[in-house]
Order: sequence, then C-alpha cells, then structure tokens
Amino acid sequence: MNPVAVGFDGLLALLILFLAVRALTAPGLQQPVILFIAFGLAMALAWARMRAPDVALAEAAIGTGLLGVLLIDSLGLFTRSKSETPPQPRRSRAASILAVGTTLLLAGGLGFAILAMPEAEGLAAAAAEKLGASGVDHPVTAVLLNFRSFDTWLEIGVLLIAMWGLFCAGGREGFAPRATEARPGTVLGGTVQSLLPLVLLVGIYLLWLGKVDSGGAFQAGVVLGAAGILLRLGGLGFPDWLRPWLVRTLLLFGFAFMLLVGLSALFAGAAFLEYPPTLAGPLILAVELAATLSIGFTLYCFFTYLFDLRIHPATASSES
Amino acid sequence: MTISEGVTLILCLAGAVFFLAGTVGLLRFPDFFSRLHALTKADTLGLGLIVLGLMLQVGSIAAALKLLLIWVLALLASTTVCHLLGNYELSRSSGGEKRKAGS
Amino acid sequence: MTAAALSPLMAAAVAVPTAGALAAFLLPNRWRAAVGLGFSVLTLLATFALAAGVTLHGPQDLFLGGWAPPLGIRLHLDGLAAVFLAMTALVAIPVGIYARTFFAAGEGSGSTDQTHLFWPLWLILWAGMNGVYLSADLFNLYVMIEVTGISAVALAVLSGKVPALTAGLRYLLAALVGSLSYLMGVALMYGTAGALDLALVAEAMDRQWTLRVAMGLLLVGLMVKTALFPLHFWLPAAHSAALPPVSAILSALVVKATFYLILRFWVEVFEGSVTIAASQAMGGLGAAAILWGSYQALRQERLKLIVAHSTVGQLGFLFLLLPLITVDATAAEAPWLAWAWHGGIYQALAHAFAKASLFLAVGIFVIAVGSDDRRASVDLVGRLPMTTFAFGLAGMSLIGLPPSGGFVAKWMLLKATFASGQWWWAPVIVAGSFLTAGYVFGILRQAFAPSERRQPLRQVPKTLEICALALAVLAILIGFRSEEVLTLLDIGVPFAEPAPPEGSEP
Amino acid sequence: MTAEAHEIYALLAAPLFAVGLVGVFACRHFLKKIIAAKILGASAFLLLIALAARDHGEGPDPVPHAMVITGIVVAVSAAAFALTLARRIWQETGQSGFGEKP
Repeated sequence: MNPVAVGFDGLLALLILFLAVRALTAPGLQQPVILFIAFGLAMALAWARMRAPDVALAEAAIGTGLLGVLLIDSLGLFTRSKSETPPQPRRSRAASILAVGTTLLLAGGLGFAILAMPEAEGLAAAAAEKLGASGVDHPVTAVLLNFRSFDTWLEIGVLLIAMWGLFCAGGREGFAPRATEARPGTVLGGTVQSLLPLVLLVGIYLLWLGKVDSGGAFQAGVVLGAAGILLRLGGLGFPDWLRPWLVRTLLLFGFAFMLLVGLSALFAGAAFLEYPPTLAGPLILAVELAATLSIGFTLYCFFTYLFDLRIHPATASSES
Repeated sequence: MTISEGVTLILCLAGAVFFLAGTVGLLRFPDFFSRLHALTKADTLGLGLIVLGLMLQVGSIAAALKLLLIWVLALLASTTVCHLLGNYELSRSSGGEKRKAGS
Repeated sequence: MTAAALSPLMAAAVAVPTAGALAAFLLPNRWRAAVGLGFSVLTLLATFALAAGVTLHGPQDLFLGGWAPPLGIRLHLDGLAAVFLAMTALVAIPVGIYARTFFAAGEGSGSTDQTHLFWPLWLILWAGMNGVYLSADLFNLYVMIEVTGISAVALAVLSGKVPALTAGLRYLLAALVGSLSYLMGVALMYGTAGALDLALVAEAMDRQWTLRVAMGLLLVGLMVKTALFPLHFWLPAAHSAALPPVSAILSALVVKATFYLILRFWVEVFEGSVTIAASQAMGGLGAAAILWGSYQALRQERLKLIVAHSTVGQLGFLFLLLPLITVDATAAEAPWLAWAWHGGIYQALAHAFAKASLFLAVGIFVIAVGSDDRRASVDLVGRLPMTTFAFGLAGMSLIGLPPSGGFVAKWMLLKATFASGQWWWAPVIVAGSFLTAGYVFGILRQAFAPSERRQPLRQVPKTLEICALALAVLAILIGFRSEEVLTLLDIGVPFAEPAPPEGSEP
Repeated sequence: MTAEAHEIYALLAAPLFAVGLVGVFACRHFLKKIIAAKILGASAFLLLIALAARDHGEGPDPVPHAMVITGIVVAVSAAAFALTLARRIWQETGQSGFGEKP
C-alpha cells in the first residue's frame, strides 16, 4: 500500500467528479464544453492508472478529441448564428433540491451495490489460455478481433449507421461540393501539411503495434481521421476526387470486408467469423487494415458533414 | 540515489515550477495576450525540462528519442495554436486596425 | 434439413439483412428498393427455415468465431426466438412493399433525397432485431440494442421535418439513457458473476444486493426502450411524426425487441431471484399503461397520435404477463402459467400485425384526405373500402373481439388471472378493451358517416391498400391458427423449466 | 497499482452515473444533455475497467478493455448523431431545448 499513490488516485477521482458536476452546472455553453474536455483528459489519466492504455488512447483520441472538436464547433453555432438566446427562466428551488436529492440517492444506492460486489474471477485466465491460438500476442487485440470479433464487427457497423443517421438528420445524403470559405490561416495549413507524413507513419505504427502491444485499428483509425480533420481546418476542402460512389465504398469498406471474411468462413464449413488457426494472424491484420481505413474516414466524415452543414445548411423543409 | 536520479529530480521539479508559474499567469494576468504569453512560454519550457529529466531515466536510445519527439511535436502544436489564437483575438478585438496591438 | 444446417442459418438471420443494407447503400438510388426487397425475401426464407429447423431439431446453439463461452459469444435459437423472428419477417414484407410504392409515388420526400436511406437503415434495423432475438451474451446484446436503437432513430427522422427532428432527438436521448443504464447493469453483473453468457450468469444469480441493483438497472434500461408507462414520454411524438412505413416498423416491432429481452431475462436469468412484489409492481405499471395510454388515445385529435398512444396502452397488456408467471414454489406446476405465457406472447404477435396495419391504413387516409385531423377522415367507406376494411379488422384484433389474434391473447390472459387468483388484473383487461373500442370505433364511425362536406380524395396506389389489408388479415388469421404458433413457441422454453438442453452448456 | 486504487475508481462510477443520469433530464440545453449522456456512459466504462484491474494473477482482464473500446466508439457515434439533430433543430427553429417557444 502506497499512500502517495492512493492520495493521487483519490485526488484524481475527486477532480473527475468535480469536472463532471461543473460541466453540467456551469452557466452558458463555453465553460461546460471546456470542462467536459478537461473531464475526458482526466478520465484518460484514470484509465492509464488502471493499466488500460488501450482504453486511455481510445478515450483521449475519440471520446475527448473528436467529440471535443465537434462540441467546440457546435459552440460557435449555438452562440453565434441566432442573435440572442432567449432568457432562460431560472430553475425553481424545489426542482434543484429534487435534482440534488435524486443524484445523492442514486449515487448512494449504486455505490452500496459496488461496495457489496463479491470478487469474481473474470475472464483474464480464459483469455490468457487461448491467446496462443488467436494469431496475435496482445490480449486486448485478441479479444477485439478474434474471441469477440462479432461485437467489433457490429461496432464498426454502428459507425456506419450513425453516418446514415447524420445524413437523415442533416437532410442531405452525401457531401457538399468543395467548400469555398476562406482559409483560417496559412500557418495551420502549412504545419498540418508538413506533419502529414509523420501522422501517417504514426497511424501505421499504431496499427502494426496492435499485434503485440497497446494499439490497433481504432487508435490508428482515429489518428488518420484526426489528420483529415486538421487538413479540413487548415483550409483543404472535401477533395474533388472523392466521388460519391467512392465515399460510400470507403464508409462501408471495413464493415463489408469483415462480413465477407465471416461469410467465407461459413462457406468453408466453419462458424461465422471463425478464422482458420494458421491464417488467423494475417486475416486479423487484413481486417484491421480495412477497419482502420473505414474508421478514420467515417470519423473524418462526421466532422466534415457537420462542418459543411454549418456553412451550407440543407434546404429548409420546416413545414410540418 | 544516483547522480542521474538527482538530476532528473531537479529537472522535473524545475519543469513543474514552470507549469505552476504558467498556470498562475493564465489565471492572474489581466489581458488576453499576456495570458497567452505566460501559458505558452511556461508550458514549452516546463515540458522541455520534464522530458529532459525523463530522458535520463529510460533505458534505450529509441525511447529517449520518442520522448524528444513528443517535445518537438508539442512545441510545433503550441506554436501553431498560439498563432491561431493570437490571430483570432486580433481580428475579433480590433476589427480593421490590426497593426495596433500586433507588436 | 439437418441440425448442422441451422448454425449457418442463425448467422444468416443477422448477416443477410446486413448484406442487403450494404448492397442497398452502395448502389444508386433507383436500385435500392429492388435490392432491399430482394434481401427482405431472402431474410424471410432464412427465418422460416430457422422456424422449421427448430421444430424438427429442437433448440440450437452457435458459437461465433468458433469460441465457446465464457470467452466467446453464443447465439441461441429456441421456439420463443423463432416466433419473434417469424413475426418480424411477416411484418417486414408487407411494410417493405408498402414503403417501395410509398417512396416511388414521391410521398414523404419533399425536396430532400435522404429518404433513399430507408432501405439500408431498415435492413440493418432488421438485422439488429434478429440479433436481439438470437444473442445469448450480455454485452453483445448491448451492441445489438445500440444497432437497433440508432437505426430506429435515424428512420424516425427520415422525413427531415422539424417535428420529426425534435421527437427524434428526444427518442435518441431516451434510447441512450436506456442502453447505458443497461450497460451499467451489465458491468455490475460481470463484476459479480465473472461471465457474460446468459446461462453462466443465470447460474451465479442469487438474491445478493449487487445483483438486485444490477437487475434493476437492466430492467429499467429496457423499460425505457420498451416505453413502459411512465417511461413512455418519448414514444407518441416519435412514432407519430415518422413516415407511415417507419411508424409501422417502430410501433409494431422495435418496442417488442426490448420487451422480448425483458421476458427472456425474467424467465431465464432472473428466475428465482425476482420477488412476487417486483412482479406485481411490473404488472401495476402495465395496468397503468393500459389505462393511461388508451385514455390518451381517446383524447387525441390527430389520427397518427391516436394510433401512437394506443401503442403505449397495448404494450401495457404485455407486462401483465410478468405477475402471472412469477409464483412461489407451490404453484410451479400450475396450468395457468402456460396460459399466461401464451397469452402474453400472443398479445405481442397480434399487436405487431394489427398496429402495423393501422399505421399503414392511417397513412393511406392521410394521403387520400390530405390531413391528419381525425375529423377530416369522414365518409371513407365507399371510397376507400379496402383500407377502411383493413382498419376495421386490425381494430377488431386490437380490441380483442373474436375470432382475432387479439381475442386469443386477451382470453388466455383473462383465464390465467382467474385461475391464479390474481383477479385484480381482470377489470383492467376489460377496461382496456372498452377504451380501445372507444377510439377504434370513434374513427370507424367517422369513416362510415355519410357527409355533406366530403372533399375529393387523392388517388392512392392500390398496392398500399393491399399491404395494409394483408397485415390486418394476418392479425385475424393467427386467431384461427393458434395451435401451430403455440407448438412452435413451446420448443425449448417449456415454461418454468428454463434450463438449456444438453449440448448448449459450455 | 495498489489494491485500493481500482476500488476508488469503481466507487467513483456511482456518483458519475447519478450525475449523468440526472443531468440528461435536468439540463435544459441540448448540448448539455449530450454531455450528460457522455458522462453517463463514462461511468459504466469506468466501472468495467476498474473491475478488470482486480488482479487474479494474469494481469488486467482484457475482456472489459475490449468492451469499453467498443463502447467508446458506439457512444461517440451516438453523440455525433445527437449533435447533428440538435444543430439542425437550432438552425431550423432557434430552439436549443425541448419545449421552448421558437
């Protein structure tokens, strides 16, 4: 037992809780968004403290990084485009007491349940035992892409479904032609462009690293997506050579590729998504490559679609 | 404690002091540009000192180079962001007369 | 068909509609409907083959990726799953044909082109629901619920109009709260049981504190998504603002998927740890839903809102099943358990067909009359005879008049309430039927009333009318063919004997 | 990692869950509702990872790690969808919360 470590973890936990509460109670929108991003970074530290570097990477990059960018971009929209927000009526005292009371009650009940939890074994031993047959050496990658690849496949599907949801909500399937707004500054554009080879290198490195250590398709995909977003911010619009059919293909490539791998297992007489042991390693790498491409591109599209929608809103169809 | 551990300790502590100073500056300085100044200068130097301190502790050259790369990238990013923030503040606060506060 | 052929078919129940969704998205807009319908038929065939297979060979397990639990994910097929798979496919085909004609006629699209996304979204939603019926893994079910929820919301906002957007955001937030509450329950269960497979978790269940809280979180999460009173706040707006084929899908099928999970957890995982008091509370919420939903439906002025509120009420009947099957050990062999079980499932089936038909029929009224106001739909019987007839048939099943599927359901539930001595549910069932009759006949009376101020109707494609009628006929027909359905339903879930058959134990 | 540390984070999941859940309903602005939903999700992830850190001799349990990575991607997808809806409603009507008069 190390008092310094416990003290640090205790302080970090308190900080996380404080940031969460303030993110929801701070006035306006700017403070909550900034506090939420700080919350995400503090959470990433907590993941690292619990020896979950894969999760820390994913959370910092996707959960906080990408969502943070989207939130900040929304901040500009919500505070600027309409002249003044209507004055909000103050919440009544009774409502506040109710909210605080419910929170305390829920937290107490759930906290008690967590404290009363017995120590179950978990699946660490089972995963360690089968790791040798999985085709990779990193247990988290083995679970993600072999033992529970069905979950991962569907999760890549959720990204695609969410993109379809964005199309529906935005009122336009596809992307606006090359945006025409002015470049925000050549320093950003220049920096991003000169860093691009390094970013690509890091992405590929992370993908390759997933076989033996923390890393893999998600982290690599996010790095690629982030590179695209930075390029977009640096003034580089949606490229002309990305024709609609190519966009659709890139969006569904990872999901479709994994489906094909799964179905070919069926035709070979094995279970859905079952890899032959000798081919597991290369197949997982191929699946990860396809997934990285689609994940990165979809995340880029999330941002680009929202960003374009702000500048060129879909044709209003507000009649009800 | 070996000499290298001692040096690391001193460098990291110095780095932390710079971080602290930068944060105090961010909170206490009166206007946008002096806050930006405090933040970026202190963070750059603070991070640099901590990276230097940690480089003495890692076993391999590769790991040390990775740490160095982190610092260089952070430098690049903070310079770019600082430039963007400054530009934005300039165009926001003074509209046409960008010259005035530019120095 | 051999038993070995069933494993690939189980995977196909998810993979085929998914492949259809991807193909439809990849192809140009003008081919999407044809591809979508083609894959719908393939999925229907796979589903029927599964139902036939489970009748011949009994329950089946499939280990995805070849990894057995506890590490891998298990799919499990039994009679209950087969009935829900078949129900979904039977609703899907008429709704799909309706949607094809509806969009081809340019209805509901306005100036936007995103309505072409109906086919990818609907097929992936179908895949997600099939996954919910088949999956036997706590976390995989979470992912399936999210697939279902996000695609359902996307469909609900397909029209891109403001009321749909606002209702859609409320729906999405409610769906997120529901699924995250479910996930918290899963985390507590994993911490306590150390496994995710339903059979393994069931073994570890006892009346321990953590598991009770986990159960509560899981159930509440699923109740939000099933829109059980008083957690139904998101449903009426979302279901009524969507386009007619989407409303039919959401109201008839999507809420049933999470009800199915509540049922499965209740009898297979929580069995032995749920108390009689908890089951009575669930029944009480169901009763309140019946009365409140039906009463609200009576008060609405807009046709689609009437039908949407009616869903809140009819879902209440499903929850009456829980108190009737939760009994102490002395009644473990009682005959009414099977009556209640069959009655509850029958209500789910009958409501699925009837509600889909009602939403499609109301969609036709709105196209023809040009207004959603109930007072505008007058004097329709002579001019839209087929649709009025469909509405009447579906309404009959909803009320529970013989010889419809709804009658069989309510009759069996009533029999069970008296046999079990829980007579206090009987007045609720009867009152629910009367209130339902109130709003169904309210609309029908208007449709039959000759009127001076009748306006010319817009031409409606015959295909739309046939689809609505086909679903209404199904709602009646299952009242005649109840034995076949019940035989299928009993496979693998012999009531109060939830132990999985040998071979499925990992 | 000491034995106590993961217990601290496991316990932290409880108040975070409560804050997020109440926040989704109590906050008025769409953006804050979305943030609250994200906090709600983070609490479940936190508990899962804290459970994985209970060491039984094989190091951290990789299954919850994989579950959380899956969950993070799902949560971000849903949040991006919700943001699009909120922004569109704002652009079309000027409403930033439910039940507001435009």
